[in-house]
Parts: sequence; C-alpha cells; structure tokens
Amino acid sequence: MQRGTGARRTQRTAGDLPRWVWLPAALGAALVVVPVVALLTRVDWSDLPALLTSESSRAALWLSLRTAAASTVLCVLLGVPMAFVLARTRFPGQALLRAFVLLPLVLPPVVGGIALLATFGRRGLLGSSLEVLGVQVAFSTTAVVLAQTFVALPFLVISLEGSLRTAGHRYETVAATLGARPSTVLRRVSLPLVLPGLVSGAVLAFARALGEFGATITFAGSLQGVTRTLPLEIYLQRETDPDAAVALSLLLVVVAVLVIVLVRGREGRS
Amino acid sequence: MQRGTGARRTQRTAGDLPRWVWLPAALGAALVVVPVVALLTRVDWSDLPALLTSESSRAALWLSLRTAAASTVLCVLLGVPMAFVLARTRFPGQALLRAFVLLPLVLPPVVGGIALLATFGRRGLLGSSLEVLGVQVAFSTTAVVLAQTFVALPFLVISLEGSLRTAGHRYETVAATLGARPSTVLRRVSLPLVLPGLVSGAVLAFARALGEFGATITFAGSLQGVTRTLPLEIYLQRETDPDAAVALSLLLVVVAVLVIVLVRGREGRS
Amino acid sequence: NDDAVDPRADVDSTLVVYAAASLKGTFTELAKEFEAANEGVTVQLSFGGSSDLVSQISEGAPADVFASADEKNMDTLVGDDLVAGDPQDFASNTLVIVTPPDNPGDVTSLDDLADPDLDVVVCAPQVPCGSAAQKLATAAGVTLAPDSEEQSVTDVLTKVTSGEADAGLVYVTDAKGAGDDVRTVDVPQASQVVNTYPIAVLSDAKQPSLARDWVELVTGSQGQKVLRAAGFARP
Amino acid sequence: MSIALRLQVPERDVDLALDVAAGSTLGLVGPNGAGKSTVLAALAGTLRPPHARLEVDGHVLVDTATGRWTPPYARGVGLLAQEPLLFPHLDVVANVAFGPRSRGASRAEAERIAHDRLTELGCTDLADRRPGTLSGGQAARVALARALAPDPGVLLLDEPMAALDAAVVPQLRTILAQVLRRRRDAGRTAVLVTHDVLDALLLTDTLAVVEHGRVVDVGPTQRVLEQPRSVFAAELAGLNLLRGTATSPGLHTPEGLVVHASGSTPPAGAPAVAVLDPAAVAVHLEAPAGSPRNVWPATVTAVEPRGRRALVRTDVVSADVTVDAVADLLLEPGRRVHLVVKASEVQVHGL
Amino acid sequence: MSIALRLQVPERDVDLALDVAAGSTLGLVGPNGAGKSTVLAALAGTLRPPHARLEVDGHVLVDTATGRWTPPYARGVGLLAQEPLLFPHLDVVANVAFGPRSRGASRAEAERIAHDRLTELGCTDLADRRPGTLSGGQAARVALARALAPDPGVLLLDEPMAALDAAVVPQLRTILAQVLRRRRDAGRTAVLVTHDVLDALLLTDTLAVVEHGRVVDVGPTQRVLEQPRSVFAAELAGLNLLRGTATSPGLHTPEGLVVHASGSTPPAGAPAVAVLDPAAVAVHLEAPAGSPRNVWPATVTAVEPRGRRALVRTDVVSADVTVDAVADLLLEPGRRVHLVVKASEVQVHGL
Ligand SMILES: Nc1ncnc2c1ncn2[C@@H]1O[C@H](COP(=O)(O)OP(=O)(O)OP(=O)(O)O)[C@@H](O)[C@H]1O
Ligand SMILES: Nc1ncnc2c1ncn2[C@@H]1O[C@H](COP(=O)(O)OP(=O)(O)OP(=O)(O)O)[C@@H](O)[C@H]1O
Ligand code: MOO
Ligand SMILES: [Mg+2]
Ligand SMILES: [Mg+2]
Repeated sequence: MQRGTGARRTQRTAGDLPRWVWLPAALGAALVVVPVVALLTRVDWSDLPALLTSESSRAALWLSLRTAAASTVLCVLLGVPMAFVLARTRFPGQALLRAFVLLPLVLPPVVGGIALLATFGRRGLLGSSLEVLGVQVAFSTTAVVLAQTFVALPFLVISLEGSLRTAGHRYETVAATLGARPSTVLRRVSLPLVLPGLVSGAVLAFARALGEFGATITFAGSLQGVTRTLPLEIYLQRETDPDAAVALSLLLVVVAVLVIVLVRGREGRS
Repeated sequence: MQRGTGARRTQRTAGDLPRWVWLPAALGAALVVVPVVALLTRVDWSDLPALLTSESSRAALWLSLRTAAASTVLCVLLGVPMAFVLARTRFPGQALLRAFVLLPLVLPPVVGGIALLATFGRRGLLGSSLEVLGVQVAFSTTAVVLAQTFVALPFLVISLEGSLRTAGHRYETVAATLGARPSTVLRRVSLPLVLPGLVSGAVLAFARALGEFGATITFAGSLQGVTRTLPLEIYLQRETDPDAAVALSLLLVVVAVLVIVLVRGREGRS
Repeated sequence: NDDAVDPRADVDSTLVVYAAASLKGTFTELAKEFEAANEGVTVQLSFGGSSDLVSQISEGAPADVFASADEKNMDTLVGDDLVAGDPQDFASNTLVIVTPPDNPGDVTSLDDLADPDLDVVVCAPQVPCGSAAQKLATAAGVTLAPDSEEQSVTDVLTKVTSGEADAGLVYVTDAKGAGDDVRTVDVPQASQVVNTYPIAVLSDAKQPSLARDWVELVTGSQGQKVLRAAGFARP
Repeated sequence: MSIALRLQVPERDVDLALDVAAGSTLGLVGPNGAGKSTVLAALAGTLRPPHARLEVDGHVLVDTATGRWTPPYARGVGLLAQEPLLFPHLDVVANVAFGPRSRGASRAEAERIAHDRLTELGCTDLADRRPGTLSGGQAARVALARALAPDPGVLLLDEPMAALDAAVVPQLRTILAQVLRRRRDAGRTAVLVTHDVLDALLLTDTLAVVEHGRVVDVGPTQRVLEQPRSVFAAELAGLNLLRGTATSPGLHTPEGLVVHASGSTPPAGAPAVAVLDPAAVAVHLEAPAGSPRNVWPATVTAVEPRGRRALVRTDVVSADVTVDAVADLLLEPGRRVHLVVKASEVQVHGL
Repeated sequence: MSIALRLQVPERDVDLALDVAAGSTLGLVGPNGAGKSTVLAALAGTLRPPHARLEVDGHVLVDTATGRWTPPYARGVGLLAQEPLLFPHLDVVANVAFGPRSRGASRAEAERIAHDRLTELGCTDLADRRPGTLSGGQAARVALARALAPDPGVLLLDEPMAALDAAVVPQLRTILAQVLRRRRDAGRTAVLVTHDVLDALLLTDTLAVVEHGRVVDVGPTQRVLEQPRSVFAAELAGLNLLRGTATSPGLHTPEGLVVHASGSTPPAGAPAVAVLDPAAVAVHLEAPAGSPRNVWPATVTAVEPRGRRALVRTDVVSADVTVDAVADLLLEPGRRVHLVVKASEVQVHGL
C-alpha cells in the first residue's frame, strides 16, 4: 500500500465546535491559569534553590511522592471494583452507597481526619482491636496513605463509573457469547476499553493525594520524614515564612504538572 | 401489543461480574463508610438540635448552599466549553493547558487562596484594575464563589472531558451530515449524549465547593453571613467544642447526601 | 523505605515533641542544640494547631512532650490524665497591630480599628488570638469593626501582607517573623492581655527522661534566649 | 446438540416455541421486527426473558418457572449478532482468537485457529488491522470469523452476509456450507437468520417463518419454500401467494378475487392459500377470450429486470415475463393490465 | 447539482476521479474494502482527505491545493452511512425531524416531514420508539427516512437496504425510485452504494465500478452491466467474464484457457475480456464430440437453486441449468465436468 506522500494526514472530521465556545473556555482557563501566574510573580526566586534543596523539603517531597503513589495504587485496587459494582450491578441501597462514596469529597478534610481517628485511633472503632494486635496505624506513614486514599478514592470511582456507563456493556456481552468467563471479560475487554477513564481517574486520585493536607495533619500528624508531606511542610513554612511557602508550593505544582503531562501524553499517543 | 403480565421485566444481561470483585469493592466501601459511622458514634446527640438551629449554623448553611450552587453554575458555564475544547480540538500546548486545569486539585487550597489574592486582591494582578472600577472582591460573598469555582472547576472539566472522549464523535458527524450547524450539534446532540457525565461532573463540583475551606478562608475571610461557610463554621466550632464541630459536619454530610441522591436518583430514572 | 526516619527505629534515642505551629522556628533551632548536646539522640518535631495536637495525643499519638500555644488546650490534656506532673509556662505572647508597609489606612492606634471604612481583620473569638483580641479591645474600650474574623494568626497576617487588609491584630512573634512585609503599631494596653505557652511531659512518654531534659532546655536560659530572639516574652 | 426453546417476551410481542434437532441447522426468516434477533438473544443468554424455558441437549439451561438461569459464557452457545461489534482495542487476529483463548486454548493454538478462520474467509491481509480501520464488509467478515472460531456446540448467526459484496457472497456461502456440514457431522447445531432464499436453501435443513413474534410455519426448508403458507415465505421463494377461504373450484380472497385451481383442495370454507409461480402468470393489456380460467385485472407497481426476463409486480400477483414483453406492452408502474393464469398452475392448500 | 471529485487517500489506497451530472443518480459498486464508503465520506466531508478537490454545481467546496475546506453542514450534502447511528436520546420522529429542523424548518413543519417519510417507509408505528428498542431492519429504515428528510441537493446513500427483509425490499425500492425521480426533476443528485444488481438497474443512471480504490469502469448502468469489463460487474450482472489477451479467434487467459468467440474482436495481443451468459453454458460429464468450439474441463464449486433452474458454479465459469440436470448429472461441489459453449455466445471486447 502506498504511504502518505505529504506531511498531511487523513483525518475524520468531527462536527466542528461553534466559535463562541472558545470564549467561555478561555475565561475558564484564565480563571485557573492567571492565579497560578500571579503566584509566580510573588515568588522570591533568589531564595528558591536553598529552599528547595533543604533537608526538610527533600524529605517532604520524597514522602509525598511515595505516599501519593501508594495511595493511588490502593485507590486503583479498591476503586476499580467499586466502580464496576456501581456501574454494572443493581442492588437495593445502591444510590445511597454511591452517595456515601462521594462523602470524602464534601467532608472538610479535617473532619475526614477526625473520622479516620475515630476509626483507627487508639479509642477508635477498629483502632482498639488493632492495638491489641500490636498494630498502630495512626501517626505512621500508613496513616498518611490511608488519609490520602480516603480523600482520593471517590475521584477514581466516580470518574471510572462514568466511563463504564458511557462505554456501555455491548462488548462485554459479545465477549460472553464467545465463551469468556466474567474474570476474562473484565481483564481483556472491560478494563482495556475504559483505560482512558481509568487513567484520568488515577491521575485525579494522585493529584488529590499529592495535595492532601487536612486529613493528614489530623490523622497522621506532622513528623518530618514520617508523616510530614509537602503540603504539611508548606503549611508549616507559612507560619514562619509565607513567601517560602509559596515557593514550595511551586515545587508541588511542578511535580503535578510533570506527572499529568507524562501520563496524559503517553495515553494520547497510544 | 400485549403488556408484561408479571412483575418481572425483560433485561438485557450484561457480562456478569466475577464474584471476587465484590471483595475489594466491599473493602473500598468500608474504607469510606466505616469512618463516617465511627464519626456518628462520637456525636453528642443531645446537643444536636440546639447546635443545628443556632443562628450561626443556619447562616453558614444558607451561605454554603447559595455559594456552592452559584459556583456550580459558574463551573458549568465555564467548564463545559473547556471540556469541549480539550476533547474535541487539537492545538499546540493543549497537554500543558490540561495539566494547568488540573492544578487547583493538587495545589493545597490555602495556596490556591494565596494565588487568588495575588490575582483579585487589592494589590493583585487584576485586583488593582478592578478597584479602579469600584469593584472589591475580597471579603465579599463573590470571593467565596470565586474560591469555590477555582477549586471545583477541574472536577467538572475532567469528568466531562472523559465522557466526551468515551462517547466519541460519531453522532456529531451524523448530525453535521444532516445539515446541523456546530451550535445545533452542541445543543441537540453532544450535550444530551454526555448528560450523565455532565451531571456527575456537576455533582462532583458542587460537593467540592460545599466542602471548600482553605482557599475560602485565605481569599475571602470569615464573616458570619457573608463569607463564613459551613466548613469555616465547623473549623471555628472545633476550637471551642470539637464534638459540636463533628455534629455540624454531619449537617454537611446530610446536605451532600441529599443533593447527590436527588440528582443521581432522577438521572437514574430517565 | 529504609532512608526514611522512623521514630521507633531506635527507641532509645528518639524524642518526639508535639508543639504548636507558632513554635516551629524556635523549637527547630532548639532541637539542633539538643541533639548536639545529647549524642545519638534524634528530636522528632510535630507541629500543628494546638487543638489538633491535643486530639492526636488523645488518640495515642506517640509523643513525649507537648508544648501548647494556650492554657486551655493544655488543660484538656491534664483533664484527660495524659500529662505527667504539672505543665510549666515557658513563654508568652502579646498582640500588636500590623499594617501593610505603606500603611494605606493610616492606622496609628487601636481606635482606628473601629473605623468601618477600613478593612480590618482579626482572629475569630473562638481561637486564642481572637479571644485575646477581644479582651484587648475591651480593655482599651474600643469596639472593633472587623471585615473578617480569621481562623488563625497566619490568616490575619496573610491578609495584611498581601495588602488586602488595612490592619490586623497579631502576636508580636508573628509580626517579627513577617519582617519588612508589615509595619507594626504597638498597642499600649497589650501587656494586660497576655497569652501563655505551657509545656509538659506526657504520661505515655516513651522517653520520660529525655522529655524532662527537653522541658529543662526550653525553660532554661538557652531556650529562653532563643524564644526571646523570636519575640516571645517571659511567661 | 438438540435445542428446545419456549419463549415469551410480551414487550416485544414474542411468544413462540422452537425445536432444533441435534446436528441440524435451523433457518429463521421473517419480516423486520418479527422477533428473529430476539430468539437468538434468548438462546445466547444476552437477553433474560420474563418467561422462558430452554433445554440444550436435554439439560435445562433456563427455566423462569424455577428461576434457573445459565449465564451466556456457560452455555456453549456462540452468537454472531447483527452488528459486528469487533473489540476496538484488539487487532483483527486478537479479535478472532478471543473465543478460543476464552475457552482455554493456548495463545499459539488460538492464533492458529484465528489465522485459519481468517484465511477461510479471505481476510488474511487484515490480520494486523484495528477494527476502526475496516470497511463495513471487512468488519462483517471478521465478525463472522470470530463467531466461527470457538466452534461452539450451538452456533447462532444473525444475517452473517448482509454487508458482503455480491462477488464474495457465493464463495462465502460455499465455505459456510462446508463449516456447517463439518459441524453437523459432529452433532453440532446452528441457527441462521437470513433474508436470502439461497442461504435458506443451501445452508439450512429446517426453516421457521417468524411473523409478529409467532412461528407461522416450520418444516423442512424445501417444503416451507415450495408450499409456502405465509406471504413472507412465498415472497422469499419468489412465488405468489393469495390468502382466502377454500371454495369448491379453488379459493376466494377477502378482496373478492376468485382463484380457480386444479387438484385436491381443502374443504370449502376452510382458510387456505393459493400458490402460483410468477412464470405461470401471463400479462395482457386486454382480457383474453381463451381457455384460462383465471383472469384478474391489475395495476403494475414495479418492473424488475432479471437478466433476459423481468419480474412485473402488480397489486395482485407478480408475473415473470421476457424483457421484450415489457417493451412491447409498455409495462411500467401505473399501467393497467390483465393477469392470466391457468387453473392447472395454481395449487391450493389448507393452513 | 453536478459533482466533480478528485480524491487521493494513500492510507486507504484510494485514488480516483468521479463526475456526476446534475439531476442524475450515480451507482457505486465494488468489492468490500474497495473504497466506496471512502468516496461518500469525502463527498459528505466526514473525512478530510490529504489530496482532494471537490466541486458541486461549479462551486469549489474542497481544494487541498489551496487549503479550501467546507465543513459538512455547509455543503448541502446528506449522507446515509453504512451504520444506522440513530441518535439514542431522541425518539424516532425526532431523529427523522432532526435534519429539517437543522435546516431551518419550524418544529411543526419538521415533524410533518418526518411523519411523511416514516409513512412512506412503513414505519409509522415506530414513531414514538427509542432507537435502542428497534430491530436491525427497523433501525435501517428509520435511518433511511432520516437521510431523506432534509432532501439535500446531493444525497449519498451507503447500502440503504442491506439490513431489510426480502419482503419489503421491492416495495422500498419502488419508493426510493420515486424519491430519486422527484429529486432528479428538481436537478438534485444522488450517489448510491449497493451490492444489489436490481438496485443498480432500477435506481441509477450511471454506474461506476470501484476496485482497489480505482474506478475500473464507469458509464450508463445498462452498458456497464451488459458489457462488463470487470469480474465484479460481470458477477453482479450474473454474467461470466474471462480476462486475457485477444487472439484472432477470441482470447487467451493467463491460465491457458483458449476462448473462441464470434463477431468483432480487438486487435490480437490487446488486453481483453470475454463475456458469456451462464444460460449459454452447457454441462457435460464427458467432453462432447459435436460442433461447439469451446469445451473446458472444470470442477463444480457450488450449486445454487434458482426456482426451477440452478446456477452451477465452477472454477472456470458458471452454468445456468435445470434442476433436473443437476439431479441427473449428480452435480455437487467437487464433481469434475466439461463446460461447453458455442463461439457465437461469447463476446470479446477490449479494455
Ligand atoms: N430492546 C428492545 N426493547 C423493546 N423492544 C425491542 C427491543 N429490541 C427489539 N424490540 C422489538 O421487538 C421486536 C422484535 O425485534 P427483533 O430484533 O427480534 O426483530 P428481527 O426479527 O431481528 O428484525 P430484523 O430483521 O429487522 O433484524 C421488534 O418489534 C422490535 O421493535
Ligand atoms: N479509518 C480507516 N483508516 C484506515 N483505513 C481505512 C479506514 N476505513 C477504511 N479503511 C480502508 O480503506 C479501504 C476502503 O474502505 P471503504 O470503507 O471505503 O470500503 P467500501 O468500499 O465501503 O467497502 P464495504 O463494501 O465493505 O463497505 C479498505 O481497505 C479499508 O480497510
Ligand atoms: O481544605 Mo484543606 O483542610 O486546606 O485540605
Ligand atoms: Mg434482527
Ligand atoms: Mg462501505
């Protein structure tokens, strides 16, 4: 077959977007981008290198990356099955369960932290039993991961459930008529089909975990290297040196943008 | 045509879910539900009525509902066009723009508030021009709405963009071949088709706006009836009476669950 | 995971100190001195809002020492029997007026903070700095007209340094920390409203003797010098 | 594998029973919306009907009375649905290999089977393509290959050749006939939905005519097509069919047409159909005076060329005439004509 | 509206030019994957080709050389694609009314048009249904109604009747013929992709045969089908076609077959095709001694019953014989036979 001669590629044309759409879209983008730019104007660039390489910053960044990655994995492991159950089955009380799953979104994070303490703390619902087993969850790195998972899980579930609903289950039905057992269908058909939704969901969850502050400080405390993630470090810096806090936030922003561009870029190419 | 005789309805069968999926799904649900239940065990039910009907609580609830509704509307007005632009067009720097749109997710809300101050504040990038026009954003309810919109916008955009991508643009193409102009296609085909995604996105945005604390306190301040939303009220209560704060959080939870069940319930039925 | 510092990795030599966020600068400095003086000892510092820290300690946080920004929160712990011995006051703080460096509202005294045309921010009465502000206003016979009642001193300070507010009431230490970003206006009646910082060894402390050493350091001359440099007054 | 199905889907106005003997192929024909795809969906288990009982090889797979339900993947029933629905994330080989893989074949074995099926259907060159880049007919062929690959005990095919071009249909029909023969020898069963009389004749043993969700005729394919009892089957077989009430010489239609027939006729007054070949119908502009007993005035509705002959459709019956006759008589839609049929060419049978 | 299209899509191996006169209907036929749907997509603007120029009624709508591009909605070109793709959120009437509404008709007017189209296509009873609840054929009919409703200047139909049942196809073909005639009188143009020779004969004026993305024959429909130059068109017309090199008595095929013909033949050595009717081919078990000049040994590949006759397909050409002959000679796939054709029945023409 003859290959394309020019640089131009054949495209399927989408229904073009009406021009006016760009106006509110630009406004919306401005609402998000301008404050970030404004923030840049407040940064004292000369302090930046020292600040970013200080031991506490590095420890916080490294802890943040590790815990956010771990809680993203947890979110995927728990959230994917939840999204499937919500999108593909029907049972009484499902609407209520869905609302509950959304709760961490609406709960102020500190209250979420209190709830986690009420569960895993020494006097908590499970904490007392766990303590008997010699496991202490609260105030450890595990607690950070739990707090981040708690607030980030809904993002993955909601985003994936939406994709699953939009994708429908026609291909799953076809796979079943070809003799594929439910696990096979899940692995070879459903998951690959909603991969874009899963990736978005995971990116959202990672971003939320990375930015998590309130639940972490309440449930896990703020101990350098153990529970003091980057947002907690930023918060502390703000007490003594607000400008340094802003500069440190930039680090968080850069990390987040890197992760998002990398993940989304790769996905776009496939 | 003869109508169904029994209560049983004909169903298309989906590929059933593998049984083991229920285990991690239940674990995930527990992770979210158990802390909320644990929180309930901490509530002092006798104080509740007085607390919930106190003037400050009612003012905070009413303000929260108004501002969260307003910022959800803003998110829809700005976010829908953004999602369309991200999902349906290609331009250089698009990946970067998408990453920027996600920033408010990862930025600690307090830093988001600082960024908004740097933009709309009296000394901010736009604030000084606004002041000349006699508009003062800070310390006003407008500031609350702006802060909530800033943090909630990504939820709507990401969730809707995912739906748009999953839905594809085949129906939009068909509409164009039937002679529909882009605006008509948007209104009569694209939007109705992704309505479930739009509703999820709006619910997410509303929930996030309702729970917003850090950006609001930093950018808008905290004055009863004007800028002190329910989460701010909860934080204040916590200083003097942590149990009261937990009880107040329940109010937030109830409101959120109500809104979610109402919206999702109606959607499920259509 | 190995390069993370685990407080329990070497139980014999790690001291965990829970302290109010406003002590971050001073305690960090003191921790270095403490480690230098005690070979092989690591000081782990956890900072937060005093009430956050109290609820964490109640939930079993592995802390040896607690330093609060107010007496009320310390009293809560004492009431819960979580404190070994008596808390000791080690520092105090008073309020000052801060304005942006160019003082756009021409604020010269506490009376100006009653002007509804000025954008004035204070702490909410529910938080320690807010109740102090209220007492101060009462003592000075002024009715404040705030545009916002903030959650914490830091929030008040942010509003002032960003130029959003014309004036605010903050602790001396905060004003000092902000340096050139604010102009300070002293309030004569401030000395009548003093906020006291207590410190105590906790009853669950795994390192009671190191904890006592820490309390000694903080209350001792070395600690007082560092605190004074940061703007704290004697208790 | 024998099949015994009893099915009621009130919302779709479907209420029927069907039996397929082991090792045979059942054809399903009928108008659009008759319920053919519904029957296949119920057999495959992609539809959960409110009232149904399904036995395959003596095993009860579904019985709504007892609540018994066997999910699709556990039935050993394969379905080629009306839409290709190729998995968009897998290339063509992986699509075809999917079934064998799911039924436990090794990767290499599954790919071998896939390549065999693709070769059989003339799609080898598509092996590495993504479904999104296939033409309509290419996708239909790959979907057929995918449905054949797992070689299930019961194979359901919903219009497998509707999208295929005229040039490959005969060839694919031959291949399908071979596949079905091979399966028949192994006792495997198939159900084929088609709109094509050649498919019915060459691929099926038994033919069921479905109309409005009911089986209106079922029997050996040849019989159903040659002695049609429904307008649909007659149209499919290219025959004319008139419904009415038996009379001593033949049949009365509700429209008042009198049909004269020869041979045995059902008892007078019984519902009956008259069947006649379009080739036996002559077209005249004036009513002729001669012997033929049946002379029916009619209006031409369409003229369809068929090589050197043409089928002249009218509001009564169709006539198969030469293209010369079409030209001579100026036959075109709207023209009033007289149709003439000898009584000996008309068969009447009861219903 | 006249159409002039020049199209190159290298990734799909399509490179062709097509012209359609105002007020005529062009038929597009060709094997699966030949590029028919690609042509329609380029005309409708749902595909943006790397190299193309399109003029409609003298207006340049697309010219990749100058970068000119007219979006689909501004072309006045309507497309019925191969998949129905009914809007799932709209009921059937709203689907059909969508086009007229989009082109500015009032709601009432659009619904009136929609109801007219649905009535024409026999779908009135589906009016309030959701697309998800339609059968395959019902969806295809509604999609056709939707495509016809806006009555665009240029109407593109991609296999409009592939999913329809045998009983309604003749009727719908008549309706489509009326619609196209009405449009023709208004100077409107249509392009129809089909796999059915009757559609080509009854609905199109001009027929283009597309193979491998190239137009291999184009001309008046009758001519293209009666004097086919491609195997595909011959198969479609039910004729046999042999390709080869002209010789003085007829033609040599690359496989070594010698074909004797009568009448004028192209100059020897030129590429040529021999065309013969299956009815002119006799089947013998032994090579006969008599006069026919063409006696070709062959193997039967398939036997297709056609009423009282049957088409016997072989590896050389097909023969149209009586069903009695099939039974007498035990004709079945694999059987070795001799095909006998008189030279006077063979026409050879150059390419
Ligand atoms: N999901 C559905 N919900 C309700 N009714 C349906 C649904 N699918 C099909 N029907 C209706 O049930 C009847 C039978 O449909 P079915 O698809 O079985 O027809 P079919 O015989 O396969 O027709 P075709 O030849 O057009 O494919 C039709 O009247 C159709 O409109
Ligand atoms: N999106 C695509 N990307 C790349 N190649 C494609 C794409 N769509 C079709 N093709 C290829 O282009 C060629 C022409 O396809 P087209 O759909 O035009 O065929 P067609 O003549 O309509 O066939 P059919 O009768 O099967 O519908 C085929 O080889 C096909 O595989
Ligand atoms: O809204 Mo928070 O408590 O700053 O993460
Ligand atoms: Mg069907
Ligand atoms: Mg096509």
